[in-house]
Amino acid sequence: MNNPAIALIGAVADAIVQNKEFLTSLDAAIGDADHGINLSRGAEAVRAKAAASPNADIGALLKATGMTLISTVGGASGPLYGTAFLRAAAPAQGKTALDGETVKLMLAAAIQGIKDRGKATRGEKTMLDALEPAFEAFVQGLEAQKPLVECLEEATEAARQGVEFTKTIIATKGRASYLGERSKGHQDPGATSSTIMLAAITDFCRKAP
Amino acid sequence: MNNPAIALIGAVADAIVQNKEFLTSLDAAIGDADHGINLSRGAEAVRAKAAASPNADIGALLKATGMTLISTVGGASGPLYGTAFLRAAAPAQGKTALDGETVKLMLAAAIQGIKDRGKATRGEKTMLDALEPAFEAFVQGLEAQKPLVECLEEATEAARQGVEFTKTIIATKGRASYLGERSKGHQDPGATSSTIMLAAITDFCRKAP
Amino acid sequence: MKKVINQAEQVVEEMLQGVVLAHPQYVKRVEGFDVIVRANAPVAGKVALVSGGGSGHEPSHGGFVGRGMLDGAVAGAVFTSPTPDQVYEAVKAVDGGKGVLLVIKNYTGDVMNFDMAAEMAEADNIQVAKVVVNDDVAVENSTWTTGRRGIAGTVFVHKIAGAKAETGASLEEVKAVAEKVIANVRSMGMALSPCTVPAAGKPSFTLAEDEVEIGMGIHGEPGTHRESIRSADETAAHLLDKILADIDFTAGDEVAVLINGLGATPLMELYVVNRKVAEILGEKGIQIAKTYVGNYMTSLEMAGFSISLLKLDAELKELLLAPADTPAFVQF
Amino acid sequence: MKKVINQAEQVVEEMLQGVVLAHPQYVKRVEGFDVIVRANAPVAGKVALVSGGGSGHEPSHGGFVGRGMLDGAVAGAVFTSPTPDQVYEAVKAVDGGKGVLLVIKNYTGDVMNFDMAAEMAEADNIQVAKVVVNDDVAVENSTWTTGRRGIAGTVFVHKIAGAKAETGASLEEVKAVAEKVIANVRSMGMALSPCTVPAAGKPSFTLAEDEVEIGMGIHGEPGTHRESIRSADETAAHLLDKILADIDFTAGDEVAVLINGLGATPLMELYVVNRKVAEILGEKGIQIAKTYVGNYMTSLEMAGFSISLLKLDAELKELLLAPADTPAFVQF
Ligand SMILES: Nc1ncnc2c1ncn2[C@@H]1O[C@H](COP(=O)(O)OP(=O)(O)O)[C@@H](O)[C@H]1O
Ligand SMILES: Nc1ncnc2c1ncn2[C@@H]1O[C@H](COP(=O)(O)OP(=O)(O)O)[C@@H](O)[C@H]1O
Ligand SMILES: [Mg+2]
Ligand SMILES: [Mg+2]
Ligand SMILES: [Mg+2]
Ligand SMILES: [Mg+2]
Repeated sequence: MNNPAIALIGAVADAIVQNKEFLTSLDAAIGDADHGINLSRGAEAVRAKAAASPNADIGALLKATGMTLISTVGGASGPLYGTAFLRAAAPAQGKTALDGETVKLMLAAAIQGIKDRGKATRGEKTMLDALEPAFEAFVQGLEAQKPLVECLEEATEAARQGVEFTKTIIATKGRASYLGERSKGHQDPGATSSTIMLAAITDFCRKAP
Repeated sequence: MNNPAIALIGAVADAIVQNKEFLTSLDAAIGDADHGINLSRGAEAVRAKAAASPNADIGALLKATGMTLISTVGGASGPLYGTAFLRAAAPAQGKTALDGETVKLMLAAAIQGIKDRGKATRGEKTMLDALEPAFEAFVQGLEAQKPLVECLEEATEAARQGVEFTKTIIATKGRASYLGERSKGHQDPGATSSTIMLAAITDFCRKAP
Repeated sequence: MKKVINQAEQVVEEMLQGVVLAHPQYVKRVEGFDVIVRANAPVAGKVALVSGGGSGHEPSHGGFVGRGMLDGAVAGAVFTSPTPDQVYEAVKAVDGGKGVLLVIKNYTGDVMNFDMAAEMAEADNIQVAKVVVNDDVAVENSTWTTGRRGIAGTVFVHKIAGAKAETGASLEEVKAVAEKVIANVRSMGMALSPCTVPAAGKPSFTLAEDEVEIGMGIHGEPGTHRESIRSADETAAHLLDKILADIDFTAGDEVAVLINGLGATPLMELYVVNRKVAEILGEKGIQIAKTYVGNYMTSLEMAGFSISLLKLDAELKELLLAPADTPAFVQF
Repeated sequence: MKKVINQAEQVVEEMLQGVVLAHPQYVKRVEGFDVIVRANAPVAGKVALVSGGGSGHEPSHGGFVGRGMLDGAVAGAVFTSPTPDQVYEAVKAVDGGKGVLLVIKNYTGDVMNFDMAAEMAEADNIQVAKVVVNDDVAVENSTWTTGRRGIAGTVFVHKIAGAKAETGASLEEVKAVAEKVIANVRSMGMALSPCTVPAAGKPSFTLAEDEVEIGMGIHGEPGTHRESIRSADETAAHLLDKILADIDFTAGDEVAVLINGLGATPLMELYVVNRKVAEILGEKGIQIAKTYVGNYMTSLEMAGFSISLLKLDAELKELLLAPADTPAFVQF
């Protein structure tokens, strides 16, 4: 298991599983109390899958991850994150290491995948409210020629602020939208899980040799 | 409503209704939590019935009371108390006042009615454990030529002791019998309601002009 | 107490009105009484079946009034046996000239009230027979008790005796098959939570968060003992063991299974129980001819379940599998 | 959490095993998948119906697999939409050559997962059509939401589209009648108590002793608002008002009524509700062609209920009253 991409997947999976109850409790407030459970089930499956077929090709690994998420998570987040990983796989096809430019393409593709699948836009209290600001911060960092880890750190920070922002708005997509005004004051579970994943990636890259 | 028998019926009904929750809670412990509810329903019906057809004939009044109990109380206590009142009606047939000897016959008939209907004997943790000792005390008082009120007071006291005794034994009749050993330590609801009725009668007679 | 009711005193009356309004093709009310009978009662040339008991066990018994099961059901106050006059009205309303079988659950109150009703009907020259169901193995059947309680196994009596009556059998024959069911059916239940009689307003007992009541009756009466909650498989095995120890089930025997919910237990959990029950019976070589899973004999909103096992012979099997068409039990 | 289960992770698997063991005459398992199909699937020459969703709504949807209703049901994790591969397997297992109709409840997850499954099946040249049920009037259908939720009214879609498919109708025809049901069915619910997702281990919300949640969904999602508990009549009138305000029901219209229990509410209370619903409809001159009362679309052990009203025309009425034979819905 010397493949760093697999180790990264493992680190992200760990972060999700550690936050299982937290994410579920967020979903209990404005959804159906399963977001952490769903993602943890997916994370365990992804980890097992990655470990079983160590693949140096990051694109192939991400594709397998996306497929696994689609077939194990269910709910809204399964197809959304699954599609995101499938789409992120394309720019990483055949690669065994990633540079900032590729990561940018991957993030852009992932976000577009979520939009295509979920038909949401920013400001509707979904994972997009974390991911789009994160992407923008990442691109700014890249343009300012900051190192990859720093770009990721700034992206994560932007995602965190996005999560804070979700507390101030009404949900208009997903299950929380049924709540109308009552969804205000609560942070979006999906935006939170996106941020947790970004933070885990950032952390991993920061500590990477 | 100058008929004292009707006033007596009313006093007994009051006592039952006042003890509705208490009797129900006793039944909750070793039965099905309805004894007070059942008897109160019957007591209200009996009161209404007696008020509607004021009848100087105590026998007729008791018969109506028994019929009303049978058709409104249900459960085990309905047929038992109903039969008891029907049987007690016979010696009182055509009477407008009662002497000790008649009351003795009435009590004996009532108890025999309960035994015929319920096939229980003393010591099985039923209303008989209050009523039979009460009857014996009443007869002793009569034989000692005590006044009727005093006989009733001693009967009530014996019934109270009978209730205490039911705490020490296992039920072998009625719903509490399903509990086996677990019925020990609890007083029998039916023995308690019998005692409450006796006490109300005693009280009424004591205060009677 | 949190219930969807109006006044506690009106709940049985309003329920009965709701039942008749919902199922006019199946049932009608005997006006002035808490009695529901088939829409086409009395059915001429057929033995009629009447059952009943306290309310709070829905769909028992009103839900089983219809072709192939009961002709009439009498609803007492919640958990309280109905009075004789009510049962008597039911008997009068359903008698089609071939007599009436009373299916009674073995509780002192039910037995006494139905007995008195039978006496009243016999005085009218209506032929009446009675059977008393006592399937609950939780309660030891020793000489010092009133015998076993009647619980969910009663539904098998309704079904099979009802099917027999539909064949045009005589009162004696219908009674005999009902008694055969009673001789061959055993049940046992457990509860996870209490229930609240509307007029009482509070639960009749409490259980700790990790505690269950084993051998629970269907009226909130305490069971045989309390214990810490165990897995569904262990609980199912425990109850089934008691049932299998009581009656001689052997390899090759055919049985019907009823996994009965007491009210608040999700169907999901009842099916988890059924999985284990079927597994154990399979291991023992006992054949399952038919399984029912659902709320048949409830105890208001109590959480818990019971298992009933009925040993079948050719006659019982044929009658069990015969069609039935009632509000709560429909079978082709 | 007090449940009759083994491990929370195994509950769906064990339930499905229990269902198949209980009802082998009705259903079989698609091995390796959380999919239940008719015992005789695929039925040649008939459009097949597949529905599903998260588990925890039993008897929805597996209980409605059988003649006259569904051909297949897909069980997701508790309250979680099933994944596309599971739905795809169901479609493959039931397709009898005339195409498959997917009956989807309107939740983002269900819509996306079923869509992906449809794409997979179409790539195999299986004809697939989809309808999305959105009967819950609690949720305003404004442009800024994902639309209404699908709740208990879905059962009418299963029943009527299932009956249509049984006539040999084409996929377009079956889809059209399903859409007609969807256009004419409205529901609204309320809850008295929360429920606990087994894997979560604790209730998803809490309600005070005198508080209820109005407009409750079927996944423990909060409703529109909380209020003090009111009488059954007031509550029924309130929910029915919302339904009647949403769709044009007029005197002389014929409707079907479903008083659906969410899990822990006794049938007694559901009938008390039905009494009021029938009374109000009667006052308005709306004819009730058929009433269903019971647990059809539950939310684990949640206490509460929903009312669904379906406006009928001659076609819908005939199909609603057509026979059905499934584990949880049998009708002559
Ligand atoms: N249309 C959508 N587009 C983007 N994200 C969405 C959409 N709908 C829901 N989500 C995200 O999915 C999260 C909920 O995921 P999850 O709880 O797993 O699914 P479900 O709502 O089916 O239970 C929400 O917090 C939100 O971030
Ligand atoms: N066979 C019997 N003989 C005499 N009394 C009995 C018998 N069975 C029960 N009882 C009395 O009836 C009481 C219970 O009455 P109640 O709660 O109204 O009826 P149920 O048990 O049907 O709910 C018991 O406490 C007991 O005193
Ligand atoms: Mg969720
Ligand atoms: Mg009692
Ligand atoms: Mg009782
Ligand atoms: Mg979900």
